[in-house]
Amino acid sequence: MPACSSGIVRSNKKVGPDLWEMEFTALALAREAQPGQFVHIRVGGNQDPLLRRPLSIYDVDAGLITLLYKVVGRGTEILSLYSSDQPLDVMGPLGKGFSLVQDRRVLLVGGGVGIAPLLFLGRELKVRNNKVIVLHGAGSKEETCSGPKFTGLGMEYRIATMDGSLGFKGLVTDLMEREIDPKSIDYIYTCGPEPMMEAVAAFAARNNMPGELSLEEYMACGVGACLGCARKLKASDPSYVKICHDGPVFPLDSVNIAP
Amino acid sequence: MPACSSGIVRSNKKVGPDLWEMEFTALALAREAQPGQFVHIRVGGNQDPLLRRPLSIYDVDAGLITLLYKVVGRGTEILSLYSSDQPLDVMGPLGKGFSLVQDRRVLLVGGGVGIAPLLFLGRELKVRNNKVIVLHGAGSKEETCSGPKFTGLGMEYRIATMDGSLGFKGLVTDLMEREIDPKSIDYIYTCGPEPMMEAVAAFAARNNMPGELSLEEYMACGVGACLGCARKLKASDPSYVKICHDGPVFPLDSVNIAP
Amino acid sequence: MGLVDMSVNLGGLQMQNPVAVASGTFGYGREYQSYIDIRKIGAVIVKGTTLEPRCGNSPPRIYETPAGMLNAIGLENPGIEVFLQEYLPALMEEGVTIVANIAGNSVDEYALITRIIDNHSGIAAIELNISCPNVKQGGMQFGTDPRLVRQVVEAVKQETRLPVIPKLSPNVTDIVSIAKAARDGGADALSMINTLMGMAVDIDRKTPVLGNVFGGLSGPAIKPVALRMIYQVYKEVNLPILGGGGISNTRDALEFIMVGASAISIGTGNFVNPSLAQEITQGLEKYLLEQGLAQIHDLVGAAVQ
Amino acid sequence: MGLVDMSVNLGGLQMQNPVAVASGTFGYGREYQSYIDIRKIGAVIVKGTTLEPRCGNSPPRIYETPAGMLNAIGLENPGIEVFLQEYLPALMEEGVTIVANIAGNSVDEYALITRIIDNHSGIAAIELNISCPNVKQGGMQFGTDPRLVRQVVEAVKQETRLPVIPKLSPNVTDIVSIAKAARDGGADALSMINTLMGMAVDIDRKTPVLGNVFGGLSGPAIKPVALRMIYQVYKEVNLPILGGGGISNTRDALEFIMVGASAISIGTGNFVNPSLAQEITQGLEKYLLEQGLAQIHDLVGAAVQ
Ligand SMILES: Cc1cc2nc3c(=O)[nH]c(=O)nc-3n(C[C@H](O)[C@H](O)[C@H](O)COP(=O)(O)OP(=O)(O)OC[C@H]3O[C@@H](n4cnc5c(N)ncnc54)[C@H](O)[C@@H]3O)c2cc1C
Ligand SMILES: Cc1cc2nc3c(=O)[nH]c(=O)nc-3n(C[C@H](O)[C@H](O)[C@H](O)COP(=O)(O)OP(=O)(O)OC[C@H]3O[C@@H](n4cnc5c(N)ncnc54)[C@H](O)[C@@H]3O)c2cc1C
Ligand SMILES: Cc1cc2nc3c(=O)[nH]c(=O)nc-3n(C[C@H](O)[C@H](O)[C@H](O)COP(=O)(O)O)c2cc1C
Ligand SMILES: Cc1cc2nc3c(=O)[nH]c(=O)nc-3n(C[C@H](O)[C@H](O)[C@H](O)COP(=O)(O)O)c2cc1C
Ligand code: FES
Ligand code: FES
Repeated sequence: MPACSSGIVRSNKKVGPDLWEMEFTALALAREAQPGQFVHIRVGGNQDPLLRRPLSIYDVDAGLITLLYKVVGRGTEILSLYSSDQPLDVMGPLGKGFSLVQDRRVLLVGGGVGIAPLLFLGRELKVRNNKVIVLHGAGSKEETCSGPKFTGLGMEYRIATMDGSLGFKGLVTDLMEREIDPKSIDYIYTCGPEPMMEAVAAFAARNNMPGELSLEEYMACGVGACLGCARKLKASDPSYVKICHDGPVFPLDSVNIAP
Repeated sequence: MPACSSGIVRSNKKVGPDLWEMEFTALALAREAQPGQFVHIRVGGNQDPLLRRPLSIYDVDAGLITLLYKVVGRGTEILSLYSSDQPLDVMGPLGKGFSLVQDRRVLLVGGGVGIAPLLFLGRELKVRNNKVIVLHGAGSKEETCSGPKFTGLGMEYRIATMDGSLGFKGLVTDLMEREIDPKSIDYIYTCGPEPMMEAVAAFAARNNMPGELSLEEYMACGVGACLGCARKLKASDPSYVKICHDGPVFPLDSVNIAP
Repeated sequence: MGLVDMSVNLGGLQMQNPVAVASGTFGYGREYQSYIDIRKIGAVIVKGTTLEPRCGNSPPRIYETPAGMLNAIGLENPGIEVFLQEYLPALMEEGVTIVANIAGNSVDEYALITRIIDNHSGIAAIELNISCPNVKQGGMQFGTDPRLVRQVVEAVKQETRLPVIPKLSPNVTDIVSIAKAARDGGADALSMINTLMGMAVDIDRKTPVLGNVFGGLSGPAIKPVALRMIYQVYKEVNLPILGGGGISNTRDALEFIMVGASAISIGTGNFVNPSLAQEITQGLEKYLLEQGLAQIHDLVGAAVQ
Repeated sequence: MGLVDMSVNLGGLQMQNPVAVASGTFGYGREYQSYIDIRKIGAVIVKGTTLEPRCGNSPPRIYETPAGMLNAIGLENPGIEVFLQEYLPALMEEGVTIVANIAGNSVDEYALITRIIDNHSGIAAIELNISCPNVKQGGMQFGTDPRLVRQVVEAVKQETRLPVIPKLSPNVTDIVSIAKAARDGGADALSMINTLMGMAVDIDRKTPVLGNVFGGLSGPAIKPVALRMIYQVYKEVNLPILGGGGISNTRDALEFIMVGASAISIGTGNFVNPSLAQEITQGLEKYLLEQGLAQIHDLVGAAVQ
């Protein structure tokens, strides 16, 4: 059962340009977390910024939860100032995570910091005897700190950088189209900028491949109480899903990203 | 000329229960500061807390400004989290400080953290060939960190603690009444809780002794622009002074503290 | 408990303690069940309900502002029938004091929803949302015109013996005249305040942030306005007040009580700290003990001059 | 400067750039002289001035609230004659664009102050404070009643050729009708918004914090309300708007411009950062350059749908 806990920060370090990795302990949270779920963090203790900030669970290992986050505004900036042993006001685990396939050939496609939920996912997929290929799109080499973590867990990790400083030069979806033989993949998971996920969804649809993606919306409550994080998965849908409660993970084919 | 500068914190350490001492450099500020003046500090960088916090100048020595502050709320709490080398957004020096007498026998009476402006004052009074006796009222021994600083500058420092853990047991004004021979004093300066300053003012009036005190009010601008820190010095006064601009220091006999 | 009496009778609504959770911020109770013992909450005011189901406004629906947030949910709800059949029973099982929050397009619709609720058991009181600024047909016009306020309250009162608590909009020139109109219509208590109407701009896209353009401002930012309006109404109108707007700790709750609120409601604060209602209840109890007061009522209006 | 045109003509008030400092937050200009080059400010709107001197409200006059502050200064000022004789000359010497802000107890008093100003040189425009919530006799009633707004503006317009800029109170049900009344009275531009009426409680002393009980809420907390009102008025009323309320950085300023403000004013932000007006002017200029826009006017109302 998710809860509001006082985690304890174990480390918080810069791992790339504006990119930070935080480790904290929160036992119940670590025990229950599923890949694709998120935590909801109160940064600072003042009235501004007021609302919690949602962050995906990047990894869970032996009671230690890891986050990978990009400093994009005040909330994440304050988070980057946390130091070891400081308490962390964290709710979670929240949302519906990825379904975990077994004995398959799986492709993970992550864009930017959207790589975050895919590490924990990959870890659990490896446990379930899947063959896992990870494609990661980043701006440049400096943003690819997660690479060794994926390979360390026995996944194949390929990188596309916009500036060509590492791996394929260009979009990760171009790398995908070029190097991935659809027949070699049974299932796709993706998280990242929406145009990227749209290209992944199109690739999956073309090749009749099932899969899942993870969406974002502004959030207030994080638990389905405020109806704030509403979104129509397809323009034709009669009603709105709540990203925090019905997602953030949805089947690839349930979503029509282009507005 | 006062300015808004980016000071650099050099040290920030706990020196008593809820009592902190911060050293920072800010050259122009240090050059111009006069005893009794204050600085106006923006704590944190968010919209809450919003307003600057006024703090007296505790000491100035060789370009280094020292503050002595009590953590009483969110602003001062955030201030206590600053660490060395961090920039400090500070306006000042502000207000009208103490007038500096020469070749006199001077009594300084400070209550609690009201001792802060009296150290810098004592330093400058010593330079002007005054004999300086300091009476400091505190809750307990733990709050008397400033003692050695006064004695180190050649002042006579006597302490009254409420719990008797150091020096006289009781109110500093009782210590004053008991131990200070009015005839041995030419001038009194005081800063602290208003009831204490009231007793000092009464003592001075009784003995026909001139002196000055330092007042506090909530402040917004700190420069006389908002008219927020208004106060009638005497109930019969037709108009309000502005503590930040006309003070915080006023002649003892210009103020009628009891409402 | 025991030493101090925390219970409150808010115009007929019996609450075990003065801390309610505000409509639209606590879902239907179950969403926060693993964060707080909902049976310990004074009253759970459920999400605003309309006669027919509503799918709500297009996103973005929420946005953070300095010490506050904007929301333009647009009264998304399953309609009164589905609420009573499918959502209410689970909440009733918990033994919680449940307050319905209703909104209608017309006086008749308010009356009709009320009749439906009155024929059903499990609801302890009805909060009338005459102030939701989000749905063009759903409130604004009622809450800002004293005559309409009176009409709606009268119509609703005729349909039920449950306590009727109009929730006042702060987006008015003269809150006292609105409160008086509600009283004259027969209101049993007043709930105040709802959100201030506001907006935000996405300067990168050069458009309003919210899909609905305007939204309701809530959270600590509006606390001074809420306190002021409650103070004004408490002085002039002899009805118990359920006060809220930006409450985020026990000290805030005490401010509301001292300007005249007999009970308080927590809205945005739940998002920040899901167990806030419980923490404030405990904080108030501790305060009463420390002050040697026997009941919360002794503090109501203490700061009103 | 040079590459982009930052100048603004606000209903006849010629400003070198669109950034003004708001009345009551910048004294008479000289207080902040060592923090900012006041000659670079678009317009300095001086402290509200009345016919007779006023000593203001009893303290406490200000109090911090979440992302905002309350003030109840009570229009302390030396009176219009002393202002013109003793304060104005020093400011004029700086070559600053000076806007007077006036408040009166009656329509006649507004007219009389205006006549006095009009007989004097050095003032570039008159901002009418019809909205100060602090002084019972000093504004509230004018700013919340469309007929009175129109009357005051008409009376003032008859006394001067200077641009007349009524400053609207946000404490109203329908800001558009107030704005239209101001326009019908002959206003040259609109200034909005003044403070929201609020209060705070000192729970330890069980009294209101402010000596005056109520005060005006300003600062970032009110920004969403200010933006919403300017948006509404911009759509309906064809007058240039001087927009403000909680502006604390260039992004905020852009929000105001995009909902329809031709120029902006900085109030509480000056207390937090005395050189904010200059920083925002530079920030806006940089933004225009980056966006390839020739003048600030191209952005006005860009987010209004
Ligand atoms: C389910 C979920 C999982 C996420 N996982 C990660 C992650 O693992 N790593 C990571 O770096 N980021 C993640 N994000 C995005 C992250 O929540 C935002 O970057 C963060 O909240 C920005 O906060 P800020 O205060 O720094 O920025 P702000 O100053 O508030 O805003 C900067 C930008 O961040 C976005 N943003 C702000 N608040 C929210 C919010 N409540 N919800 C969504 N977006 C917001 C907006 O686009 C805004 O323009 C996730 C978001 C969601 C919804
Ligand atoms: C000229 C002057 C010099 C001062 N010098 C010192 C000093 O050297 N050391 C020291 O510890 N304190 C000093 N103070 C008091 C200090 O400013 C307050 O304790 C501080 O602002 C509290 O801020 P906070 O956010 O921690 O507390 P808050 O949470 O804001 O409030 C706690 C209490 O502090 C007081 N306070 C809050 N804001 C202000 C304000 N703007 N001005 C005055 N009082 C306020 C109020 O009584 C309030 O109840 C001085 C005050 C003035 C006016
Ligand atoms: C997301 C959200 C949804 C809300 N929905 C409703 C509603 O359906 N009916 C209603 O009367 N008030 C609704 N409100 C208003 C709150 O009940 C409350 O009156 C307001 O937010 C002020 O209190 P606060 O500052 O504590 O949040 C909603 C507020 C928020 C933030
Ligand atoms: C301390 C203070 C004094 C003020 N005095 C006046 C005044 O004399 N006349 C007036 O029209 N507005 C006055 N105002 C209102 C401001 O000019 C401004 O309209 C308001 O504060 C909103 O802007 P802000 O949020 O940027 O401060 C005052 C505001 C403050 C904070
Ligand atoms: S964030 Fe509240 S419903 Fe999703
Ligand atoms: S704090 Fe503004 S006048 Fe003193």
